[in-house]
Amino acid sequence: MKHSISLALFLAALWWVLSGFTKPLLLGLGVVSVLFTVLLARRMRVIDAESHPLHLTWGLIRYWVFLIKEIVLSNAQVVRLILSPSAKIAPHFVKVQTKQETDLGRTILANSITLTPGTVTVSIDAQDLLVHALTKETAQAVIEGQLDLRVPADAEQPT
Amino acid sequence: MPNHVILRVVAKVLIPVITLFALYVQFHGEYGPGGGFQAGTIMAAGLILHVLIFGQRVTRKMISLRVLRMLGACGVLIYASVGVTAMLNGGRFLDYNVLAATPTGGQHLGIIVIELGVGLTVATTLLALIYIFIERIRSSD
Amino acid sequence: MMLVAAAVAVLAAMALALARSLMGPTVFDKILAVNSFGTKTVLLIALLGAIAGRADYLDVALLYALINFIATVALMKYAEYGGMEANDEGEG
Amino acid sequence: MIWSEVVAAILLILGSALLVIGGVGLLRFPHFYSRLHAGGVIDTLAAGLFLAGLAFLFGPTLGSVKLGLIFVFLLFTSPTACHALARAAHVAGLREPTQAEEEQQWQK
Repeated sequence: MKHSISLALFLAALWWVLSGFTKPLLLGLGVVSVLFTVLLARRMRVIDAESHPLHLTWGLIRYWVFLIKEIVLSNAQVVRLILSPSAKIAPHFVKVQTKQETDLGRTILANSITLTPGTVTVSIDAQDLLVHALTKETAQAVIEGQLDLRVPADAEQPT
Repeated sequence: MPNHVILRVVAKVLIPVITLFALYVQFHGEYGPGGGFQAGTIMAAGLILHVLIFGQRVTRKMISLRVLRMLGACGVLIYASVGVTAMLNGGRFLDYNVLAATPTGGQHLGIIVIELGVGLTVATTLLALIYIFIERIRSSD
Repeated sequence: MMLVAAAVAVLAAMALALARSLMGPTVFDKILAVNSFGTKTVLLIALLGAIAGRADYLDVALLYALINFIATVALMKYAEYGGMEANDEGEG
Repeated sequence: MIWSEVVAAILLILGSALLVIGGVGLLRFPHFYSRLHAGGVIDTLAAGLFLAGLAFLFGPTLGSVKLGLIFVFLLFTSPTACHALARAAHVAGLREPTQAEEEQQWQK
Protein backbone atom coordinates (compact mmCIF):
# COMPACT_ATOMS: atom_id res chain seq x y z
CA MET A 1 0.00 0.00 0.00
CA LYS A 2 2.72 2.48 0.94
CA HIS A 3 4.34 1.76 -2.40
CA SER A 4 1.13 2.66 -4.20
CA ILE A 5 0.98 5.96 -2.32
CA SER A 6 4.59 6.74 -3.09
CA LEU A 7 4.01 5.89 -6.74
CA ALA A 8 0.96 8.15 -6.78
CA LEU A 9 2.95 11.04 -5.30
CA PHE A 10 5.78 10.47 -7.74
CA LEU A 11 3.40 10.33 -10.69
CA ALA A 12 1.61 13.47 -9.52
CA ALA A 13 4.95 15.29 -9.44
CA LEU A 14 5.73 13.93 -12.89
CA TRP A 15 2.37 15.11 -14.19
CA TRP A 16 2.97 18.58 -12.87
CA VAL A 17 6.42 18.74 -14.43
CA LEU A 18 5.08 17.54 -17.77
CA SER A 19 1.97 19.66 -17.84
CA GLY A 20 2.78 22.88 -16.02
CA PHE A 21 -0.83 24.00 -16.41
CA THR A 22 -2.78 25.05 -13.35
CA LYS A 23 -6.20 25.09 -14.99
CA PRO A 24 -8.68 23.18 -12.81
CA LEU A 25 -9.78 21.00 -15.72
CA LEU A 26 -6.26 19.78 -16.43
CA LEU A 27 -5.43 19.33 -12.76
CA GLY A 28 -8.59 17.25 -12.39
CA LEU A 29 -7.65 15.18 -15.40
CA GLY A 30 -4.21 14.82 -13.83
CA VAL A 31 -5.69 13.36 -10.67
CA VAL A 32 -7.79 10.96 -12.72
CA SER A 33 -4.74 9.96 -14.78
CA VAL A 34 -2.60 9.34 -11.71
CA LEU A 35 -5.31 7.23 -10.10
CA PHE A 36 -5.84 5.26 -13.29
CA THR A 37 -2.11 4.66 -13.67
CA VAL A 38 -1.77 3.45 -10.09
CA LEU A 39 -4.73 1.10 -10.52
CA LEU A 40 -3.31 -0.23 -13.78
CA ALA A 41 0.12 -0.64 -12.21
CA ARG A 42 -1.42 -2.57 -9.34
CA ARG A 43 -3.28 -4.77 -11.78
CA MET A 44 -0.11 -5.39 -13.78
CA ARG A 45 1.70 -6.13 -10.50
CA VAL A 46 4.53 -3.71 -11.14
CA ILE A 47 4.44 -1.89 -7.80
CA ASP A 48 6.46 -3.38 -4.99
CA ALA A 49 9.61 -2.81 -2.98
CA GLU A 50 11.62 -3.70 -6.07
CA SER A 51 10.38 -0.89 -8.28
CA HIS A 52 9.82 1.59 -5.43
CA PRO A 53 12.57 1.00 -2.90
CA LEU A 54 11.28 3.38 -0.27
CA HIS A 55 13.58 1.93 2.34
CA LEU A 56 16.58 2.93 0.26
CA THR A 57 15.68 6.51 -0.68
CA TRP A 58 18.55 8.33 1.02
CA GLY A 59 21.07 5.65 0.30
CA LEU A 60 20.17 5.79 -3.36
CA ILE A 61 20.58 9.56 -3.57
CA ARG A 62 24.03 9.40 -1.98
CA TYR A 63 24.89 6.50 -4.24
CA TRP A 64 23.95 8.42 -7.40
CA VAL A 65 26.29 11.28 -6.57
CA PHE A 66 29.10 8.79 -6.12
CA LEU A 67 28.13 6.96 -9.30
CA ILE A 68 28.13 10.06 -11.48
CA LYS A 69 31.67 10.88 -10.37
CA GLU A 70 32.66 7.31 -11.18
CA ILE A 71 31.05 7.52 -14.63
CA VAL A 72 32.99 10.67 -15.52
CA LEU A 73 36.31 9.17 -14.42
CA SER A 74 35.93 5.93 -16.32
CA ASN A 75 34.63 7.72 -19.40
CA ALA A 76 37.94 9.55 -19.56
CA GLN A 77 39.72 6.19 -19.65
CA VAL A 78 37.67 4.87 -22.56
CA VAL A 79 37.95 8.12 -24.50
CA ARG A 80 41.73 7.87 -24.21
CA LEU A 81 41.57 4.29 -25.53
CA ILE A 82 39.48 5.30 -28.53
CA LEU A 83 41.63 8.29 -29.45
CA SER A 84 45.14 6.97 -29.00
CA PRO A 85 46.25 5.22 -32.18
CA SER A 86 48.39 2.61 -30.44
CA ALA A 87 46.06 1.80 -27.60
CA LYS A 88 46.11 -1.78 -26.50
CA ILE A 89 42.65 -3.01 -25.74
CA ALA A 90 42.38 -6.44 -24.19
CA PRO A 91 38.70 -7.35 -24.13
CA HIS A 92 37.95 -10.28 -21.90
CA PHE A 93 35.29 -11.74 -19.65
CA VAL A 94 35.59 -11.80 -15.88
CA LYS A 95 33.43 -13.56 -13.35
CA VAL A 96 32.78 -11.50 -10.24
CA GLN A 97 31.10 -12.50 -7.03
CA THR A 98 28.70 -9.99 -5.59
CA LYS A 99 27.47 -9.80 -2.05
CA GLN A 100 24.13 -8.33 -3.06
CA GLU A 101 21.38 -10.49 -1.62
CA THR A 102 18.38 -9.11 -3.48
CA ASP A 103 17.44 -8.78 -7.12
CA LEU A 104 17.17 -5.04 -6.65
CA GLY A 105 20.69 -4.78 -5.26
CA ARG A 106 21.99 -6.90 -8.11
CA THR A 107 20.18 -4.76 -10.65
CA ILE A 108 21.60 -1.56 -9.23
CA LEU A 109 25.08 -3.03 -9.20
CA ALA A 110 24.82 -4.50 -12.69
CA ASN A 111 23.52 -1.29 -14.19
CA SER A 112 26.22 0.71 -12.41
CA ILE A 113 28.85 -1.57 -13.84
CA THR A 114 27.39 -1.10 -17.30
CA LEU A 115 27.14 2.66 -16.85
CA THR A 116 30.82 2.99 -16.06
CA PRO A 117 32.41 2.61 -19.47
CA GLY A 118 34.95 -0.12 -19.91
CA THR A 119 32.80 -2.73 -18.22
CA VAL A 120 29.48 -4.24 -19.25
CA THR A 121 27.47 -6.76 -17.25
CA VAL A 122 26.68 -9.65 -19.54
CA SER A 123 24.68 -11.91 -17.29
CA ILE A 124 23.61 -12.42 -13.73
CA ASP A 125 23.45 -15.85 -12.24
CA ALA A 126 22.53 -15.68 -8.56
CA GLN A 127 25.65 -14.28 -6.89
CA ASP A 128 27.85 -14.44 -9.98
CA LEU A 129 28.12 -11.58 -12.42
CA LEU A 130 29.65 -12.15 -15.80
CA VAL A 131 31.32 -8.90 -16.79
CA HIS A 132 32.95 -7.98 -20.05
CA ALA A 133 35.87 -5.61 -19.60
CA LEU A 134 37.66 -3.58 -22.22
CA THR A 135 41.09 -3.61 -20.58
CA LYS A 136 42.84 -5.10 -17.58
CA GLU A 137 42.59 -1.80 -15.69
CA THR A 138 38.85 -1.38 -16.12
CA ALA A 139 38.36 -4.99 -15.03
CA GLN A 140 40.42 -4.33 -11.94
CA ALA A 141 37.92 -1.80 -10.62
CA VAL A 142 35.11 -4.33 -10.82
CA ILE A 143 37.13 -7.13 -9.25
CA GLU A 144 38.03 -4.88 -6.33
CA GLY A 145 34.32 -4.39 -5.83
CA GLN A 146 34.25 -0.68 -5.02
CA LEU A 147 30.78 -0.36 -6.48
CA ASP A 148 29.58 -3.50 -4.78
CA LEU A 149 30.44 -2.03 -1.39
CA ARG A 150 28.70 1.25 -2.14
CA VAL A 151 25.36 -0.12 -3.37
CA PRO A 152 22.83 0.77 -0.68
CA ALA A 153 22.25 -2.40 1.27
CA ASP A 154 18.88 -4.07 1.21
CA ALA A 155 17.82 -4.91 4.71
CA GLU A 156 14.42 -6.30 3.87
CA GLN A 157 13.80 -8.81 1.17
CA PRO A 158 11.41 -7.42 -1.42
CA THR A 159 8.25 -9.43 -1.63
CA MET B 1 12.60 -15.41 -16.51
CA PRO B 2 15.08 -15.74 -13.69
CA ASN B 3 17.92 -14.41 -15.82
CA HIS B 4 16.15 -11.27 -16.87
CA VAL B 5 16.59 -9.69 -13.45
CA ILE B 6 17.67 -6.28 -14.74
CA LEU B 7 15.04 -6.05 -17.45
CA ARG B 8 12.34 -7.02 -15.00
CA VAL B 9 13.23 -4.40 -12.39
CA VAL B 10 13.71 -1.60 -14.92
CA ALA B 11 10.48 -2.45 -16.72
CA LYS B 12 8.61 -2.34 -13.43
CA VAL B 13 9.89 1.17 -12.89
CA LEU B 14 9.17 2.35 -16.42
CA ILE B 15 5.72 0.93 -17.16
CA PRO B 16 3.77 3.31 -14.85
CA VAL B 17 5.81 6.23 -16.17
CA ILE B 18 4.98 5.34 -19.77
CA THR B 19 1.32 4.93 -18.87
CA LEU B 20 1.15 8.33 -17.21
CA PHE B 21 2.97 9.88 -20.15
CA ALA B 22 0.36 8.39 -22.47
CA LEU B 23 -2.43 9.98 -20.41
CA TYR B 24 -0.57 13.29 -20.42
CA VAL B 25 -0.37 13.21 -24.20
CA GLN B 26 -4.03 12.18 -24.30
CA PHE B 27 -5.26 15.19 -22.36
CA HIS B 28 -2.89 17.84 -23.71
CA GLY B 29 -3.77 17.35 -27.36
CA GLU B 30 -4.93 20.95 -27.61
CA TYR B 31 -1.85 22.48 -26.01
CA GLY B 32 1.12 20.44 -27.11
CA PRO B 33 1.96 17.71 -29.58
CA GLY B 34 -0.31 14.74 -29.19
CA GLY B 35 -3.89 13.61 -29.10
CA GLY B 36 -5.85 10.41 -28.86
CA PHE B 37 -4.10 8.41 -31.52
CA GLN B 38 -0.60 9.11 -30.24
CA ALA B 39 -1.65 8.54 -26.65
CA GLY B 40 -3.17 5.19 -27.55
CA THR B 41 0.05 4.16 -29.24
CA ILE B 42 2.16 5.13 -26.23
CA MET B 43 -0.16 3.31 -23.86
CA ALA B 44 0.05 0.24 -26.05
CA ALA B 45 3.85 0.55 -26.08
CA GLY B 46 3.92 0.40 -22.30
CA LEU B 47 1.70 -2.67 -22.27
CA ILE B 48 3.76 -4.27 -25.03
CA LEU B 49 6.85 -3.79 -22.86
CA HIS B 50 5.00 -5.79 -20.22
CA VAL B 51 4.28 -8.50 -22.80
CA LEU B 52 7.93 -8.55 -23.92
CA ILE B 53 9.33 -8.92 -20.44
CA PHE B 54 6.81 -10.92 -18.47
CA GLY B 55 5.50 -12.96 -21.35
CA GLN B 56 2.18 -12.87 -23.13
CA ARG B 57 0.49 -15.29 -20.78
CA VAL B 58 1.05 -13.14 -17.72
CA THR B 59 -0.17 -9.97 -19.42
CA ARG B 60 -3.17 -11.82 -20.77
CA LYS B 61 -4.18 -12.92 -17.32
CA MET B 62 -4.36 -9.26 -16.31
CA ILE B 63 -5.93 -7.89 -19.47
CA SER B 64 -7.63 -10.55 -21.52
CA LEU B 65 -8.39 -10.39 -25.22
CA ARG B 66 -12.11 -10.36 -24.41
CA VAL B 67 -11.74 -7.21 -22.29
CA LEU B 68 -9.65 -5.62 -25.03
CA ARG B 69 -12.32 -6.31 -27.65
CA MET B 70 -14.96 -4.85 -25.37
CA LEU B 71 -12.94 -1.71 -24.59
CA GLY B 72 -12.07 -1.26 -28.25
CA ALA B 73 -15.76 -1.33 -29.12
CA CYS B 74 -16.46 1.07 -26.26
CA GLY B 75 -14.04 3.56 -27.82
CA VAL B 76 -15.92 3.51 -31.09
CA LEU B 77 -19.19 3.76 -29.16
CA ILE B 78 -17.95 6.86 -27.31
CA TYR B 79 -16.97 8.42 -30.62
CA ALA B 80 -20.31 7.67 -32.22
CA SER B 81 -22.36 8.70 -29.22
CA VAL B 82 -20.74 12.14 -29.20
CA GLY B 83 -21.85 12.47 -32.79
CA VAL B 84 -25.35 11.25 -32.04
CA THR B 85 -25.64 13.49 -28.98
CA ALA B 86 -24.80 16.42 -31.23
CA MET B 87 -27.61 15.36 -33.56
CA LEU B 88 -30.04 15.02 -30.64
CA ASN B 89 -29.12 18.53 -29.54
CA GLY B 90 -30.19 19.75 -32.93
CA GLY B 91 -26.84 19.95 -34.69
CA ARG B 92 -25.23 17.80 -37.36
CA PHE B 93 -23.28 14.57 -36.68
CA LEU B 94 -20.12 15.49 -34.68
CA ASP B 95 -21.17 19.12 -34.57
CA TYR B 96 -19.35 20.07 -31.36
CA ASN B 97 -20.84 23.53 -31.04
CA VAL B 98 -24.19 22.35 -29.69
CA LEU B 99 -22.80 20.03 -27.01
CA ALA B 100 -22.60 22.65 -24.26
CA ALA B 101 -24.08 26.04 -23.47
CA THR B 102 -21.46 27.93 -25.51
CA PRO B 103 -19.88 26.80 -28.81
CA THR B 104 -16.34 27.02 -27.36
CA GLY B 105 -17.33 24.98 -24.33
CA GLY B 106 -18.97 22.46 -26.62
CA GLN B 107 -15.90 22.14 -28.80
CA HIS B 108 -13.76 21.71 -25.70
CA LEU B 109 -15.93 18.95 -24.29
CA GLY B 110 -16.50 17.27 -27.63
CA ILE B 111 -12.81 17.07 -28.47
CA ILE B 112 -11.80 15.71 -25.08
CA VAL B 113 -14.44 12.97 -25.18
CA ILE B 114 -13.80 12.09 -28.82
CA GLU B 115 -10.04 11.86 -28.25
CA LEU B 116 -10.69 9.61 -25.26
CA GLY B 117 -12.63 7.25 -27.51
CA VAL B 118 -9.88 7.30 -30.13
CA GLY B 119 -7.17 6.67 -27.55
CA LEU B 120 -9.06 3.78 -25.97
CA THR B 121 -9.67 2.08 -29.29
CA VAL B 122 -6.11 2.54 -30.56
CA ALA B 123 -4.49 1.27 -27.35
CA THR B 124 -6.68 -1.80 -27.04
CA THR B 125 -6.53 -2.66 -30.72
CA LEU B 126 -2.75 -2.48 -30.82
CA LEU B 127 -2.41 -4.72 -27.78
CA ALA B 128 -4.98 -7.13 -29.20
CA LEU B 129 -2.98 -7.22 -32.45
CA ILE B 130 0.16 -8.17 -30.52
CA TYR B 131 -1.70 -10.96 -28.73
CA ILE B 132 -3.02 -12.27 -32.02
CA PHE B 133 0.37 -12.04 -33.74
CA ILE B 134 2.00 -14.05 -30.99
CA GLU B 135 -0.77 -16.62 -31.19
CA ARG B 136 -0.17 -16.93 -34.93
CA ILE B 137 3.57 -17.38 -34.47
CA ARG B 138 2.97 -20.07 -31.90
CA SER B 139 0.48 -22.01 -33.99
CA SER B 140 2.65 -21.85 -37.12
CA ASP B 141 5.63 -23.43 -35.35
CA MET C 1 25.29 29.48 -34.22
CA MET C 2 26.51 27.40 -31.33
CA LEU C 3 23.36 25.29 -31.51
CA VAL C 4 23.78 24.71 -35.22
CA ALA C 5 27.36 23.56 -34.64
CA ALA C 6 26.11 21.15 -31.98
CA ALA C 7 23.46 19.87 -34.38
CA VAL C 8 26.15 19.20 -36.98
CA ALA C 9 28.16 17.26 -34.39
CA VAL C 10 25.14 15.15 -33.44
CA LEU C 11 24.41 14.48 -37.11
CA ALA C 12 28.03 13.44 -37.64
CA ALA C 13 27.81 11.02 -34.71
CA MET C 14 24.54 9.71 -36.13
CA ALA C 15 26.23 9.14 -39.48
CA LEU C 16 28.97 7.13 -37.76
CA ALA C 17 26.38 5.01 -35.96
CA LEU C 18 24.49 4.54 -39.20
CA ALA C 19 27.68 3.39 -40.93
CA ARG C 20 28.17 0.78 -38.22
CA SER C 21 24.58 -0.38 -38.53
CA LEU C 22 25.05 -0.86 -42.26
CA MET C 23 28.39 -2.62 -41.87
CA GLY C 24 27.24 -5.09 -39.28
CA PRO C 25 28.76 -7.68 -39.28
CA THR C 26 26.54 -9.42 -36.72
CA VAL C 27 22.93 -8.58 -36.02
CA PHE C 28 23.95 -7.46 -32.54
CA ASP C 29 26.26 -4.83 -33.96
CA LYS C 30 23.35 -3.53 -35.95
CA ILE C 31 21.01 -3.38 -32.97
CA LEU C 32 23.72 -1.67 -30.92
CA ALA C 33 24.21 0.93 -33.64
CA VAL C 34 20.47 1.51 -33.95
CA ASN C 35 20.17 1.93 -30.19
CA SER C 36 23.01 4.43 -30.19
CA PHE C 37 21.36 6.18 -33.14
CA GLY C 38 18.18 6.44 -31.10
CA THR C 39 19.96 8.08 -28.16
CA LYS C 40 21.39 10.64 -30.54
CA THR C 41 17.96 11.23 -32.01
CA VAL C 42 16.72 12.12 -28.53
CA LEU C 43 19.50 14.68 -28.23
CA LEU C 44 18.81 16.05 -31.69
CA ILE C 45 15.11 16.54 -30.91
CA ALA C 46 15.97 18.30 -27.63
CA LEU C 47 18.41 20.49 -29.55
CA LEU C 48 15.75 21.35 -32.12
CA GLY C 49 13.57 22.37 -29.21
CA ALA C 50 16.29 24.76 -28.04
CA ILE C 51 16.75 26.14 -31.56
CA ALA C 52 13.01 26.69 -31.98
CA GLY C 53 12.83 27.98 -28.41
CA ARG C 54 9.88 25.73 -27.62
CA ALA C 55 9.61 23.29 -24.74
CA ASP C 56 7.06 21.17 -26.65
CA TYR C 57 9.84 19.36 -28.44
CA LEU C 58 11.12 18.08 -25.12
CA ASP C 59 7.97 15.98 -24.71
CA VAL C 60 8.83 14.29 -27.96
CA ALA C 61 12.43 13.76 -26.86
CA LEU C 62 11.27 12.35 -23.53
CA LEU C 63 8.94 9.96 -25.26
CA TYR C 64 11.62 8.91 -27.72
CA ALA C 65 13.96 8.08 -24.84
CA LEU C 66 11.31 5.74 -23.43
CA ILE C 67 10.24 4.17 -26.71
CA ASN C 68 13.76 3.66 -28.02
CA PHE C 69 14.35 1.33 -25.10
CA ILE C 70 11.26 -0.74 -25.91
CA ALA C 71 12.39 -1.03 -29.52
CA THR C 72 15.80 -2.30 -28.45
CA VAL C 73 14.29 -4.83 -26.06
CA ALA C 74 11.94 -6.07 -28.78
CA LEU C 75 14.73 -6.36 -31.35
CA MET C 76 17.02 -8.07 -28.90
CA LYS C 77 14.32 -10.55 -27.95
CA TYR C 78 13.74 -11.30 -31.57
CA ALA C 79 17.45 -11.84 -32.13
CA GLU C 80 17.80 -13.98 -29.03
CA TYR C 81 14.79 -16.25 -29.40
CA GLY C 82 13.58 -15.72 -32.93
CA GLY C 83 10.20 -14.83 -31.51
CA MET C 84 8.48 -12.49 -29.16
CA GLU C 85 7.09 -14.86 -26.61
CA ALA C 86 9.70 -17.52 -26.03
CA ASN C 87 10.01 -16.61 -22.38
CA ASP C 88 6.47 -17.74 -21.72
CA GLU C 89 7.87 -21.04 -20.58
CA GLY C 90 9.71 -19.35 -17.72
CA GLU C 91 8.02 -18.42 -14.52
CA GLY C 92 7.68 -14.93 -15.92
CA MET D 1 27.45 36.86 -23.99
CA ILE D 2 26.15 36.12 -20.54
CA TRP D 3 27.80 33.56 -18.34
CA SER D 4 25.06 30.95 -18.62
CA GLU D 5 25.55 30.90 -22.38
CA VAL D 6 29.27 30.40 -21.94
CA VAL D 7 28.67 27.46 -19.63
CA ALA D 8 26.10 26.07 -22.07
CA ALA D 9 28.57 26.39 -24.94
CA ILE D 10 31.31 24.57 -23.01
CA LEU D 11 28.97 21.75 -21.99
CA LEU D 12 27.59 21.43 -25.52
CA ILE D 13 31.07 21.30 -27.03
CA LEU D 14 32.17 18.64 -24.54
CA GLY D 15 29.01 16.63 -25.13
CA SER D 16 29.27 16.86 -28.91
CA ALA D 17 32.93 15.88 -28.81
CA LEU D 18 32.10 12.83 -26.68
CA LEU D 19 29.28 11.87 -29.04
CA VAL D 20 31.59 11.96 -32.04
CA ILE D 21 34.30 10.09 -30.14
CA GLY D 22 31.77 7.43 -29.21
CA GLY D 23 30.79 7.19 -32.86
CA VAL D 24 34.42 6.80 -33.86
CA GLY D 25 34.87 4.10 -31.26
CA LEU D 26 31.79 2.35 -32.59
CA LEU D 27 33.47 2.17 -35.99
CA ARG D 28 37.01 1.58 -34.85
CA PHE D 29 36.78 -1.11 -32.19
CA PRO D 30 37.23 -4.55 -33.59
CA HIS D 31 34.52 -6.74 -32.14
CA PHE D 32 30.96 -6.59 -30.93
CA TYR D 33 31.75 -6.67 -27.23
CA SER D 34 34.35 -3.92 -27.43
CA ARG D 35 32.03 -1.79 -29.56
CA LEU D 36 29.47 -2.13 -26.83
CA HIS D 37 31.75 -0.12 -24.55
CA ALA D 38 32.27 2.61 -27.11
CA GLY D 39 28.81 3.00 -28.52
CA GLY D 40 26.32 2.26 -25.84
CA VAL D 41 28.11 3.57 -22.85
CA ILE D 42 29.84 6.80 -23.75
CA ASP D 43 26.50 8.02 -25.04
CA THR D 44 25.23 8.30 -21.49
CA LEU D 45 27.79 10.84 -20.33
CA ALA D 46 27.67 12.63 -23.67
CA ALA D 47 23.91 12.89 -23.39
CA GLY D 48 24.25 14.13 -19.82
CA LEU D 49 26.63 16.94 -20.76
CA PHE D 50 24.58 17.80 -23.81
CA LEU D 51 21.31 17.99 -21.90
CA ALA D 52 22.95 19.98 -19.11
CA GLY D 53 24.17 22.46 -21.73
CA LEU D 54 20.67 22.79 -23.16
CA ALA D 55 19.29 23.22 -19.64
CA PHE D 56 21.50 26.27 -19.18
CA LEU D 57 20.00 27.72 -22.36
CA PHE D 58 16.44 27.06 -21.23
CA GLY D 59 17.13 28.62 -17.87
CA PRO D 60 15.13 27.84 -14.73
CA THR D 61 11.91 26.74 -16.43
CA LEU D 62 9.93 23.54 -16.67
CA GLY D 63 11.91 22.85 -19.84
CA SER D 64 15.06 22.34 -17.79
CA VAL D 65 13.26 19.93 -15.49
CA LYS D 66 12.14 17.97 -18.55
CA LEU D 67 15.72 17.85 -19.78
CA GLY D 68 16.71 16.45 -16.38
CA LEU D 69 13.96 13.85 -16.71
CA ILE D 70 15.27 12.82 -20.12
CA PHE D 71 18.69 12.28 -18.55
CA VAL D 72 17.26 10.23 -15.69
CA PHE D 73 15.37 8.01 -18.15
CA LEU D 74 18.52 7.57 -20.19
CA LEU D 75 20.37 6.56 -17.01
CA PHE D 76 17.78 3.82 -16.54
CA THR D 77 17.29 2.65 -20.09
CA SER D 78 20.72 2.92 -21.68
CA PRO D 79 22.61 0.46 -19.43
CA THR D 80 19.62 -1.85 -19.47
CA ALA D 81 19.52 -1.92 -23.25
CA CYS D 82 23.29 -2.43 -23.27
CA HIS D 83 23.06 -5.34 -20.86
CA ALA D 84 20.14 -6.88 -22.75
CA LEU D 85 22.18 -6.76 -25.95
CA ALA D 86 25.30 -8.20 -24.35
CA ARG D 87 23.26 -10.97 -22.80
CA ALA D 88 21.49 -11.74 -26.05
CA ALA D 89 24.81 -11.94 -27.88
CA HIS D 90 26.26 -14.12 -25.15
CA VAL D 91 23.30 -16.47 -25.13
CA ALA D 92 23.40 -16.66 -28.93
CA GLY D 93 26.98 -17.89 -28.59
CA LEU D 94 28.83 -14.91 -30.00
CA ARG D 95 32.32 -15.42 -28.66
CA GLU D 96 35.21 -13.08 -28.07
CA PRO D 97 38.00 -13.65 -30.62
CA THR D 98 41.26 -14.92 -29.19
CA GLN D 99 44.05 -12.54 -28.31
CA ALA D 100 45.92 -13.20 -31.56
CA GLU D 101 42.90 -12.61 -33.75
CA GLU D 102 42.10 -9.53 -31.78
CA GLU D 103 45.51 -7.96 -32.30
CA GLN D 104 45.43 -8.81 -35.98
CA GLN D 105 42.11 -7.03 -36.34
CA TRP D 106 43.33 -4.04 -34.41
CA GLN D 107 46.32 -3.62 -36.74
CA LYS D 108 44.14 -3.30 -39.82
